[in-house]
Amino acid sequence: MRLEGKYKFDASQERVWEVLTNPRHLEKAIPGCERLQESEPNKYDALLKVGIAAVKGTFTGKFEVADPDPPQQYRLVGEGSGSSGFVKGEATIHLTAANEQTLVDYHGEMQIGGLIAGVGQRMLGGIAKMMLNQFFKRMGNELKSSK
Amino acid sequence: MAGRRPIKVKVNGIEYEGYVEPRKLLVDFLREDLELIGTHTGCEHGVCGACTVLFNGKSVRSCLMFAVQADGADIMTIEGLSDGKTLHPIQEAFREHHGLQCGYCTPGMLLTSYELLQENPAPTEDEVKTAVSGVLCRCTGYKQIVDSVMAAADAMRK
Amino acid sequence: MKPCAFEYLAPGSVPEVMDLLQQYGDQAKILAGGQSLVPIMNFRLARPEVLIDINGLKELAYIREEADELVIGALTRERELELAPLVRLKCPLLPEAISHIGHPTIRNRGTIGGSLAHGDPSAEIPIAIYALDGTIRTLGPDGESAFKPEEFFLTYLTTCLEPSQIVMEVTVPVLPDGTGWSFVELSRRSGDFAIVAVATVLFMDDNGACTEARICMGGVASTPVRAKAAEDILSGQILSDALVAEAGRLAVEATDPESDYHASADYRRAMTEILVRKALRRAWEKTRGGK
Amino acid sequence: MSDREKERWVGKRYKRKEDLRLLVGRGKFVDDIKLPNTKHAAIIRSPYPHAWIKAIDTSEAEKLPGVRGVLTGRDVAEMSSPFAVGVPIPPKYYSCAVDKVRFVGEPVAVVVADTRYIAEDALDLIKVDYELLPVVMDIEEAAEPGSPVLHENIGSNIYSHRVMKYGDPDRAFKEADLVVRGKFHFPKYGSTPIETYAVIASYNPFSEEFVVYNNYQGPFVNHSIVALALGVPENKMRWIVPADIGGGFGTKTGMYPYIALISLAAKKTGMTVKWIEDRREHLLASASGTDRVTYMEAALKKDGAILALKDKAMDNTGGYIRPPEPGCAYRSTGNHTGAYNIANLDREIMVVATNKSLTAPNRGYTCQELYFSVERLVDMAAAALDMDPAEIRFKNFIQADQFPFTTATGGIYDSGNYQKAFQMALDTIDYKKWRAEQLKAREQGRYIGIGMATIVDPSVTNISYVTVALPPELRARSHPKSGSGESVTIKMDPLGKVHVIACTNPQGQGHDTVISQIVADELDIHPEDVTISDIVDTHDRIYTITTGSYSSRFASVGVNAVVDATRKLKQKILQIGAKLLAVDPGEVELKGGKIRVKASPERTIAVKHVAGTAHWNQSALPEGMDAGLFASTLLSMPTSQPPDEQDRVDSSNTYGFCCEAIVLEIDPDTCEIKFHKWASVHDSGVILNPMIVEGQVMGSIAHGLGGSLLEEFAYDENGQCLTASFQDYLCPTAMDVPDIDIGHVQTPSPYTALGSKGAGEASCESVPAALGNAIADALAPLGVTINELPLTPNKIWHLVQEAKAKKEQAGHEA
Repeated sequence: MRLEGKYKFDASQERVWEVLTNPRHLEKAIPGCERLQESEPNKYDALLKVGIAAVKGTFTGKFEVADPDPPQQYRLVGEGSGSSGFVKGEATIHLTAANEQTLVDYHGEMQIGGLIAGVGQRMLGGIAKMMLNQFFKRMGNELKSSK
Repeated sequence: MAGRRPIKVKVNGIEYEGYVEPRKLLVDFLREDLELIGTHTGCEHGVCGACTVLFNGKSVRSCLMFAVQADGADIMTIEGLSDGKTLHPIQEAFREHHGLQCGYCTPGMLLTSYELLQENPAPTEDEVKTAVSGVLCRCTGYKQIVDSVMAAADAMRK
Repeated sequence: MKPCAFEYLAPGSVPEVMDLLQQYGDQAKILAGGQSLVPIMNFRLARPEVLIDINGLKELAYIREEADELVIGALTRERELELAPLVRLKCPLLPEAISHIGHPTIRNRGTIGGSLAHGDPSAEIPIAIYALDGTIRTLGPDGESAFKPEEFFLTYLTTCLEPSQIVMEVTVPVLPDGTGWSFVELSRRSGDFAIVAVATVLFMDDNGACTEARICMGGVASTPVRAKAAEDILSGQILSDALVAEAGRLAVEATDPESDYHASADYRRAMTEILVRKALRRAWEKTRGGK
Repeated sequence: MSDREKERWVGKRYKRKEDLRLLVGRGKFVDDIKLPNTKHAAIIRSPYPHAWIKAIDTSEAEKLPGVRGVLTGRDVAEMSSPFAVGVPIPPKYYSCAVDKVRFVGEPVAVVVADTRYIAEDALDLIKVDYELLPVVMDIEEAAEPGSPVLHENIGSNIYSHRVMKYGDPDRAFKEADLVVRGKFHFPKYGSTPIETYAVIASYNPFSEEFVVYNNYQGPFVNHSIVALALGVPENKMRWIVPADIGGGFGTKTGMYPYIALISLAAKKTGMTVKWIEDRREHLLASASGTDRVTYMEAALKKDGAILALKDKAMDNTGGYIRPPEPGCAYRSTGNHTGAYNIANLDREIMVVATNKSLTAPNRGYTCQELYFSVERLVDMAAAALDMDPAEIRFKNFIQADQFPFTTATGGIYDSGNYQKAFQMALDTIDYKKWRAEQLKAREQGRYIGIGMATIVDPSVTNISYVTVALPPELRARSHPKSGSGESVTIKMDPLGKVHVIACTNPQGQGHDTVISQIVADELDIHPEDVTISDIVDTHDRIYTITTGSYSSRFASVGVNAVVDATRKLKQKILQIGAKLLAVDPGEVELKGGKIRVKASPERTIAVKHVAGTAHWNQSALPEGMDAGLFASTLLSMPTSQPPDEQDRVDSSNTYGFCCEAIVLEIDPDTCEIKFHKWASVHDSGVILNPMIVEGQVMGSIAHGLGGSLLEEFAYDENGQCLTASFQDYLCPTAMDVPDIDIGHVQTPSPYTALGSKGAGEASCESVPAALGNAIADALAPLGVTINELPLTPNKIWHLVQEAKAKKEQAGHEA
């Protein structure tokens, strides 16, 4: 599944970079994230409880902020698995300043597998997109509240 | 772990009492606890219709109900369609028109047809197709099933 | 494919339901018709710890006419709504929409409240209720609330219902005589989830002009959506083929479809235009006395 | 003899015996069997398409109350050996992944518990640590060097590769006026019977014997293969298949790995273990037909005569290959040139591995793949020559006076009248009228299409064809294989009633009924006086390696066996009767329940008296005759011979004919399909029970239609199966199958006792081609290429958009 999109933040590029790569903010912004622990620099173990309606799954996984080139670009590499399946993905996240704002665009690939892929293909694409939007929205809130 | 619950249910006119774990699907209860093996399991997600039974007179997927929900209910399964001596006219029509091959979907087909003919004693062919489209059959290609139900409707009106 | 263990509770009254929901929060799920919930429990995608079975609450199953509204209890079965003479007479769009849900056997169990609470963006009842501008009445610890469909459906399988709230009833305005309506659906097989479904309602004045048009589309976004721009160009107009065609085109702008295995986003967009036109023509026909 | 004719039961719409149990809920399926002390198995399956298994931790699962044991790949590797398969380098295919998984859904471990519910709870507690590997999903990519290799011991993803020439195709292509080419992609779909796989296994460690109830489609070759894999002699691997199987269609020949797996679970836990495959398991990991990429060329003369075919076919058997594969690639050998008199064929075959689920024969067993290419290409040739697609078929048909006809590849077509049958189909749809309608419709922007396919339907495979997978020199090193045997025992009780013991193992084809009709005719009794036991029990049935219900064997070899055994019994009855009447056996006949002297019909003795004598007064029997009254037969078809050195083989023993003629219309907006006319004409020889044949034909049409328009095991590029529920794997419903006019031509087969042949698979083979041709014909004005299935509205719409865009661009450029 291809992931692609843009999001605009009302903050400077440095601020956005700081928040986007900060585990404290990540923990709050990642939908369903219950726990996030740095295992080594830029690498994190995560526990996610993701629920859409009655479908709830616990995922354990790890992700990495790879090849950071502050404040312009990094790769987000992650994977997680639980009883309802697994998610694995990688995206390049690019930041550019646009006047007072910062434009974040991302593109990457995500694999969803196991039970949810086999019996839930109908809504997977939409739900993945929705969760990404949720993530960026919450990041926007983090930016505001941590000013 | 949730405990077993008592249930009382009437199936094909006979009262049964038993204890079931709440998660036990109605189809498993019928087959395992009551040994009414005429009801078949085909998909366990409500698509194939093989497990169709009549629940208080209405067709339901017995894989999408829990046995506990049947407490106090009146259920009819394939075993209850005939009087025990002669075939019900629907069964007779299915035999006459070769409305079954392997027989696995047949309980669902018969009970679905039975409900249809109760509600609509003179259906059109399209109405029959619509009604039985909720039960999958991999053997017949459906033509002879539709013929059977049409013939059964005729026979039951007479 | 057997469900995980759960605690089963079958309360005998609405207040009891409220108490249980307060007690168990989001560990609990309401079991109504179960036609969406039980399959995902069997797949073990859903693993509720507690099931609150409301099927015993007969007081939630009713269809009444009050003033200019149909008032429908949440536990009313889809099949009952489909066949009820009152509904067929006063709000024929609803039975027509319901006839596209699964198969009669599924509709024997499925409930109107369950379908709304499930919030599937391809499901027929939400699309119809939105087109009919119905109201969804809920009950929670803070009392009753009423939501319009545009407030109620948030995104995929997500409504504004809190875990402690339940849908109590739905009201839909009775359609005045001469109102045009339609429900059209495109799916892989009959009974399958809609690739695109469209419900329309056209209110007409005595001069044959359209006073208000409602076009609601399913399967093309994260919730059912209204084609506002298309509705606007029809309102206040004498309908014409050109207007209907234009409405179809505009309707696509309100969609944000995803691709899945069965249909690409492009196909869904193209079909939106075609189905909206078809649905409008059908509704328009009815305003002119067509069947 | 008019009385006699009236009394004939064969050919009548005789109502089925089976129905009296199936209609009332008294069928006997495997899941209906309750044995003492039975525990239930659930299988944990790989969510990954390709990965090393680094570790499996079952300790938490084993602690769960109610769990009786867990079997992992390590146990399986210790307790069994890989399944044998007839390819040069067999992959190490066990019933459970050992160190690596190769498709999503592959079994990784089995839990045995008191209930299925608990067993599934335990699956959640098993932790498997995987190391992911790159996947290969595309057939052609899989065959390329450098693609991820699934089986290290093979070293590439090619299981089987052969190049074969029949006649002189090179010369034919040189002499051709025209060569047409196409590339075709046939999808992966399966028949998904409504009853899934079911196994109940037990093991007695003292007698070292397995007893396994299952719904496999016969003992077939796989009984031997499972016994070999489990390291027991075949007589200690007892298989019992009850009277009823809820649909098979070939899919259930793919279940034997589970027979092995559950047997091992029983052996390890010491319990009787029941496993009922659930629908998700079935869709992920049971068996499908083969998906195939074909490059095909035809060499033609200007007049439409097809001189030669060149066929490069690449079959995908998924993560492993297992018997009867690589039959997929070789099964059609004898009928590879279809209904046409084509003397030359150039064949290249490749069977490859990808990270998809595994295959098995699927109703039609790769004839649908073959004919989709052949029949599309014939239509393309007609278009290139500006010929009518019906005309080019008539031009190339084998003529009615040429039977028995030996094909370039060694098939011996027993009988047929293809012209007559095809003409019947065209007349039924009013072909000329619809061609005229089509022209008018095109002017109005409507897409009407007329599609046809004319195919030869092989039945009763000759087991030897699989050995074509080995080149002649390798083949010569092993024992030759051949045959298609079937057995029947018939006995008469002391009161003259008849019981037939068969091992044809039906899945709804009504064998009990037809057997009773045949026996009734032969013995001049009523079918009600015949009872039948048609099950598999490897201990108490007589069978061979070929026994089972697959490749539409019953109406040919099954009937031969029934007739042969019955006639033997009749001979005995006549002999005893003659002795009791004190005449020579040649002087008596059997009629109306009596043996009578032909010359003086008043001298009779009741059959019942003869039967009584055989049982009660054995000393009165003719000298040398066995006591009692029974006869047995186990016979093969005489044409079942091993392949020759040129790889020619009569891969099946009878060959029916089938043609479809379809008129459909594609909605220009939604690209949905509506049918106007559909004629399906069949020649399956003499019809034994028209009602049953009609049911078989309708069923096979529905399967063909499903595979063409609805069904597909779809995978994403990462190897995930997207169709693991019936909400996404779409079987046709009653509303999807249109009205169809079925017609019959009956040219009796000279090789079968009653002139009958198989009837259950033909339309599976022809419908995909005919629908492809009809859709291509409908969209011909747009220049749309149809070379793949399933043709969903979404797919057709995209093809139309592409074609329109291309046209527009060409218009701009011009």
